[in-house]
Amino acid sequence: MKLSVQEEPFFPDGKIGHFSNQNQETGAIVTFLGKVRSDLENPLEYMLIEHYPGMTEKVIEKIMAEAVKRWNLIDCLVIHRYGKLTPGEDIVLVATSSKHRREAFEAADYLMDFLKSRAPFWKKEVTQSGESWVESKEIDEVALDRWK
Amino acid sequence: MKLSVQEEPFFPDGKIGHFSNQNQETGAIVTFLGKVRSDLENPLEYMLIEHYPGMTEKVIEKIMAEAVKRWNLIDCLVIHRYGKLTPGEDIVLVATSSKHRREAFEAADYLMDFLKSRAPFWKKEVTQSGESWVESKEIDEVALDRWK
Amino acid sequence: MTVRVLYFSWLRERIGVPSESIETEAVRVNDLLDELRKKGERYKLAFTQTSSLCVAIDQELGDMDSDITGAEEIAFFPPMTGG
Amino acid sequence: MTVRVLYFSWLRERIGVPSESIETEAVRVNDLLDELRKKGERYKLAFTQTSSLCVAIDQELGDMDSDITGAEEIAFFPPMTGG
Repeated sequence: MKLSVQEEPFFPDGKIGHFSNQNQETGAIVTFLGKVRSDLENPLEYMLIEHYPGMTEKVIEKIMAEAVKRWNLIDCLVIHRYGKLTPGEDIVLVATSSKHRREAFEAADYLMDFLKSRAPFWKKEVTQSGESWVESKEIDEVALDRWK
Repeated sequence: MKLSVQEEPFFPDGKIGHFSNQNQETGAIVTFLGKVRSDLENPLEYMLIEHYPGMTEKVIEKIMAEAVKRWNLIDCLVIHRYGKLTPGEDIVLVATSSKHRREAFEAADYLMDFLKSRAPFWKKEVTQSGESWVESKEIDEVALDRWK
Repeated sequence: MTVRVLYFSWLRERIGVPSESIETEAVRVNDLLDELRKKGERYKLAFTQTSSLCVAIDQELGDMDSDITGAEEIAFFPPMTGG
Repeated sequence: MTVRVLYFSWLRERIGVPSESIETEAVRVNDLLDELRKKGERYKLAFTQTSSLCVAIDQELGDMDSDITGAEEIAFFPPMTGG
């Protein structure tokens, strides 16, 4: 289990490979990569991600431990960036490994749902027309109900 | 959209990166990597994957086109090997990209379910105690019902 | 008509060949199966149980009732186990 | 007691500081909020609407009724938008 909350860019390539070579019981590896998007109508200049140092790590470690236990994962990885990010940059990488595919899929999905709504990160978008804090979505809160 | 049915090994590292740099509208990339597992009790020597050249490509292309349409994917990739594979080797890589995470997750999940039960591949496992064809699982057939 | 018949996985092993040309007047897959069973013990054994037998007609999945008139390639195989 | 109070996102911007030390006798989060509102217009405005306000007590999520007795660090922030 590995967590990194970092300002500097990470390189998703190599992360799967690392996971890949860990354990002969691993049959399934799922990764999720979240990136900074830009809209054609209102192009994004950059995004600022603020977080709560200390609490961020604690919350994510708890979410990861819960996922490992619930889906009997062989391993899991979370990398989440903060600071200034431009369109096309990677924000978050989640990877899960398990014996069979269902577990790895569900656990990655679960980790993303909780990272979205329970880890203390806040995104601000800066465009030519101004800056605004990203609002939380009802849909993200509803997504959490799937895991009850 | 890219499909490769191949005997030679592939290298999952680099595949995410490739996907990653395609399109500024991409917000989510999900990958699934399936690997040859070995059981501690009855260690696998190797696996033989047979397929139906021609039909395999046709079926997978159809499944991919269906996924792209249904989830409005930005891109998708399938690599599936056949031939002799030893424990730890990669069998299949699926990658999907979309604006938001739900679509990429569901499409990857869908692609794997259909690859498991609708693409003409057959696996034979060879262990010290003999060889046997992998039997299809009821659970894989049930999984398909999720997408109706 | 002449069709190319293909066998995969344990069906291929039981029958002993990966494919063969068959002269047939069968209209449905089931008719072709009946003809194949008459070719000998190996065929009879391979096609004893057809509840989980899969068939593809010209590389499209079908079933035992599918019409094979004009088909060029019929493949028989057990349920697929890819991924 | 003295608690460290932290603000994030637009709460931080509206209040104008990321954190401060507050001398308080508040028992619940709501009591602390009432005290903060009295500190001035910026606080009052920031805490007008508390229906979607989030709070963490010593880095654990709580709610407006949570007991803060003995807490060292109280953080206020809008709903999280990570991932």
